[in-house]
Amino acid sequence: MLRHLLFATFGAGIMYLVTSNISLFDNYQVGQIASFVVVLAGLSLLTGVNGQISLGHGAFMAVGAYTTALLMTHTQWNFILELLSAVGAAGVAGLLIGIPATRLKGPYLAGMTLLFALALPPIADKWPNTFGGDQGLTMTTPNAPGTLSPQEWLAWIQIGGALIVLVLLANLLHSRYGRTLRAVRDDEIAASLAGINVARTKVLAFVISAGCAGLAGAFLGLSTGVVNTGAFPLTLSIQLLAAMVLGGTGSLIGMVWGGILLVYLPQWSTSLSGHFNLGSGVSAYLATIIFGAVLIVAMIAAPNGIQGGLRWAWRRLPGSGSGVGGSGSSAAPGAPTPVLTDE
Amino acid sequence: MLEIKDLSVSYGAVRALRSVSFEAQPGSITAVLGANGAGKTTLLRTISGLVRPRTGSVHFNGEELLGRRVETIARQGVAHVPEGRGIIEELTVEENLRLATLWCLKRRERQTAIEEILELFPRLMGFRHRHASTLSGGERQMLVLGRALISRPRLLLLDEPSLGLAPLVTAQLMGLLRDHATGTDVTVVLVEQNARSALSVSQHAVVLNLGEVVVSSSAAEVAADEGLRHHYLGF
Amino acid sequence: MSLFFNYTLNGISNGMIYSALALALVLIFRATKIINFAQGAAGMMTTFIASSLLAHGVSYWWAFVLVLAIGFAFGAMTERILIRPLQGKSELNPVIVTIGLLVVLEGVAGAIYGNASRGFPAAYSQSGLTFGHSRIAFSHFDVFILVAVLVLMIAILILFRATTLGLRMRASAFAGEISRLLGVRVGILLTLGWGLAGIAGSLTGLLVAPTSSFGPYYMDLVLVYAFTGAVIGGLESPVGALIGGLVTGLCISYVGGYLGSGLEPMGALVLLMVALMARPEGLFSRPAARRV
Amino acid sequence: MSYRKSTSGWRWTRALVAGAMGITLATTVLSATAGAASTPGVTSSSVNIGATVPLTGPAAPGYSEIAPAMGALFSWVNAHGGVNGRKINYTYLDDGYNPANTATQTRKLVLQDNIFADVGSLGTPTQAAVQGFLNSQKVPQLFIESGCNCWSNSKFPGSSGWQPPYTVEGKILGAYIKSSFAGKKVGYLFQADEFGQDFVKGLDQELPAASVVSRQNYDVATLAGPLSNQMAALKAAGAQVVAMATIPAATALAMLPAAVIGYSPQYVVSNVGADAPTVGPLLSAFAQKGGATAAQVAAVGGLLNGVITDAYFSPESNVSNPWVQVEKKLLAKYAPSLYAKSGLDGNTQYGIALAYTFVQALQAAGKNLTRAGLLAAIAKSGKSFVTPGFVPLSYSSSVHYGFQGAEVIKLSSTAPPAVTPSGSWIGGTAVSPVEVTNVGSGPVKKYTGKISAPPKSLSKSA
Repeated sequence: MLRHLLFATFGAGIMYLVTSNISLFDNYQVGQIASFVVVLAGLSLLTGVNGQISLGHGAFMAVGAYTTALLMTHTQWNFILELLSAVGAAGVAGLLIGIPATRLKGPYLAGMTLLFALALPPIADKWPNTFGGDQGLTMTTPNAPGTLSPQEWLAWIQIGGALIVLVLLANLLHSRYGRTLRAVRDDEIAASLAGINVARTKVLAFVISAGCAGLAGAFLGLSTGVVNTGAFPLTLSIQLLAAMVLGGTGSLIGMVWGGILLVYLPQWSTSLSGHFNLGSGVSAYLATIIFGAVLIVAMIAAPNGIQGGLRWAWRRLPGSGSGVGGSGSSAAPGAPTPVLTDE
Repeated sequence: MLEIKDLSVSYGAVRALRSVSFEAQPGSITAVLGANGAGKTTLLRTISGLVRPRTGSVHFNGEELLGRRVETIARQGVAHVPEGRGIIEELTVEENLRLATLWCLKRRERQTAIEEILELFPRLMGFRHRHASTLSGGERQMLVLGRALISRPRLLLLDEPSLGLAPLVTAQLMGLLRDHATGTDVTVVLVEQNARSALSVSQHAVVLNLGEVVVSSSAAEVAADEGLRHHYLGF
Repeated sequence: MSLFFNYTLNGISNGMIYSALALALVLIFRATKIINFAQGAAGMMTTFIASSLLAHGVSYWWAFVLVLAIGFAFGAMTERILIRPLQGKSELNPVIVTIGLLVVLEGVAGAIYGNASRGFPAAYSQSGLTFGHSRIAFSHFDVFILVAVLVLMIAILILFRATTLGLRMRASAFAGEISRLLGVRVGILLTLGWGLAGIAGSLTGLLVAPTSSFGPYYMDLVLVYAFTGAVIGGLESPVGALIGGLVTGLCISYVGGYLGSGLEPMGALVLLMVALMARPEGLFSRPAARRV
Repeated sequence: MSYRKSTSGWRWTRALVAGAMGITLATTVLSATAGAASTPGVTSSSVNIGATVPLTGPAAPGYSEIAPAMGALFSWVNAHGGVNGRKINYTYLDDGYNPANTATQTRKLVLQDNIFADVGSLGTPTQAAVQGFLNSQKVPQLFIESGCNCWSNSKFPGSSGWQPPYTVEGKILGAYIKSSFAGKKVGYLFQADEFGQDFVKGLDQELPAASVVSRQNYDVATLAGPLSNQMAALKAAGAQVVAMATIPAATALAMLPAAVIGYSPQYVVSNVGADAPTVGPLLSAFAQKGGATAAQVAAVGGLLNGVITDAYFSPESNVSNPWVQVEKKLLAKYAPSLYAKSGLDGNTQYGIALAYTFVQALQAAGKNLTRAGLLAAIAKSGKSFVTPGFVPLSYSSSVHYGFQGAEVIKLSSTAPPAVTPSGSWIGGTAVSPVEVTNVGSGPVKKYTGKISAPPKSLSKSA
């Protein structure tokens, strides 16, 4: 899948130019966006392509973050290995949730994963000696090469990771397995008649998706430098789902929009609310009001998310063909994604 | 009288109906025939308001139906029995019937009407408090027909009532339909793939092919035209 | 043994509250097939309105009735303004809209009512009932909770089972298109379903506030557990919501009591998984939902 | 088709990563570090400081008042010419008590806004998440609003706490229980985090193990309704004294269900959890029935009456205290909207006192302001800073805790009430002398030093 790779190389080039020309704080934020892209891409695969909803991806992120942090605390493993372990551990967690999930329809699965997101963090709090309690576990990024600043170096690791994940997932979606995933989403009975092992496909989608979340969790832990349970509240899982839909369910490139929104929307809301010259308390709440209002308006104005909206606009451009240089986008704009339905 | 003029319907790029025009008279049955995908179901769904056409008009007794809501059209005496599962499985037989009386009958008249319909279909009598999901195919079709008749419609749209029924049951149904239509001033539009039995009870027939009207004439003429039967009706 | 008794009573009174909000979720799910994540926040908002009414000297019971009416109007408006435009599109979008509404409502409550903690009165005394010489962990107010939720539940059941309005509502929820062909104004009935859910949500808000840290976020966890109860009960059945909520409340109380409060959500998760493994569509799923 | 293609994808990806690494290495030569110029955030006429606090979210009630109250004191300082000619610009950002947000907001303050120091940020998990970052950037993390034992750590020389560590509070209250309720059965109710565990550590040092009959806890993230089970268990264990390390909401959610079952032990509550203006409204509902508008004062008197807690500065109910008078004037003048909404309560008092501590640190650091100079000044003269505290601050080069002493007080309906815009709330009277101890194994002993009065500059011009 050369196209994906060319695209990724192009992306890497752009990111190189960007990261070396922006402030350290912007580097930190770009790295965060990249981390969110990783988890959102996995979620997009699970929900958009395979039709399974998850309101528990924040918990898979916690599994990944704690795995890497524990390895960093107790072992001298190679950094890459420590990150891959996050993918592995979260994948196992995905397996445990994914197996019962195969029998559940949208809202029932939503309920189960929502509880999973709520239930997991207190478990870590139960054993403060192992998981560090409130003070959490420290995570360190290997020293930056040369005189590169730690922020730039970390941003590079995160962007590199995100690009690798995007390329792998894009290849996956364009492979036979990608069609299998979609076939299961569209009609489980037809898929099983066509010889697809529906249950295994669904479990595997969960494992891959959770693995992505695990890596993202480790990445965000690296950003913070400390992992504690407070960073993985229920609201994180819910925001991830919202960002995924806002970016464009089922699209991979749309998840970049989702990541940008997760990082910047709260800040834009805050700075916008700052213009009203209200007291600090009211102003802070106004920011959350703006955040929520954007969610509502965006869903009504651009029902297929930002990527869907862009694709729609692209097709309206005079003389444009149908092929857009997106990687692995699957859901046709306008095609409803049956997820939270019982019918 | 139902007058359909120049009706065209598209689903995206697919044109389901092309400039369809015909009339259906009260007190008679008009059969709409044609192969799968000829546009028969779309025609009925357009009349009852479920599908918006691109062009054309649908007048019933001089009133334009297009542009009105589905439920408003229903309340003007248009009963549409959709193809396949027209019953509400989660409701009991009696509830299915009662639902259709709510807008047209006074509280006191409803039970009498239900009893009348149950007498018309004695098989349903014993199942009146059962969930409709427990009925057999034939019983379901009786229930659907009964539910359509209970509101005493002026225009009855039937979509494939014989689908999946044994020939004997189909014959019973058709006979019942004929008795009902000719005894009153109701206009019946009967969509059928089973052209033979449809023609046997109809006065008028419209044959559709790929969304266009091929023939619109008396049922007897259509039944007698061997070429037509051979090409479009499959018997 | 006496601890078990106390845990049970506590589980029942919490469970009834989960049942009430689960009922709200079920009413909406039946009507429009979506989960309304803003249901708890709507109850929070109306309870703040009740709090303002009380502060302005309105009597408790007037405020109670008024706020249920406001909850009805708010639910109906939500459906009309925010949910209706999204009909027929992706099923996820309206869910995200309700999440957005949840965030907006919590922000509005925070901005208007601030961060100051405030109390909310209970309808009846919160001292425990006495049997002989011992006071049990069930107060007059808990009795009121039990009665209020059961009255609401029975009223909804009577509406559904014994009135033609309920017949219309059930028909439009189960088979919208067929109902419209039978002359049923489905649109208004879906709105009505949201309105009724609004009443249940407002009632929950009023019942929870006196025994919780009343503020913009006090309904969040109640919603999660109510959702658990609704899912266990089957999402479409009011009776299922009652049983599901009650079972969830009891499970959380026992787990919290015997294993520690941090394990409460894990206990609920295990309960949910066991229930769904036995019945993937909940304990009270409609037989007809499993099509032949 | 797919298997081969995806393996080639793998190979390509590896090549890409290698390429990216190469590029990165190359750039390292280009990005030269800027030479150590002047201290960030400091000019001849200003000093920029920042903080992250919960302004929204479940942790915001009460705590959201602290930073604006600090702002009021800084406004007073700025109105009088600043410190060494420098005006203090204080930026506080909302983190919603989520450590991930704290990490972002703190980096914004440090990397983008170039703050000189992080002052008065709130919370244990939140500040633990940025302790490493701030110290690696050499940004002082001063006067963290948390009583965690973790702020005095030689690994993090730039960090320091301010309020008494929870263990110190636990020891002082534990010693009081031992002497005043000797022989009684004690039960614990604590928040299952650093706060609760540190507090219990202090209690356990003072109380004989045999007297502790039950240890109940709750998880703050899942604190939804009344803590009925915990209270039932404490009752069943026969606890006559219940020592609580609870946040205000949890105090109320514990006392309510206890009252339901007619269980009324002697409550001994940490300073945080016994703030009457915060706990009071939550408890007021207990006495109110449908339709009744029972006076909140009476209601609060009901359940909070007789509760033992501790204080490390004079509470707002003590209106004759000169500090309280000054604080009230200052808040009314420099933060009128906050004063109108919250009035002077434990949180606004806390903010003013903490800000005044920082102002003195700036003064002690002198005209040539550097970060190292500021830390050295606190280590050197922190003990002599003037504060409303009953005991002096205990800063030194190795100790980064603030107050390590308090007095035990009893909330009483006969004491003068605390009057705030939300109503009047139960006040308290001292039942022990001021006592000092430390986080370690040091004894709890009577404090014999003097208690400072507000300086003239403050009392005159405020």
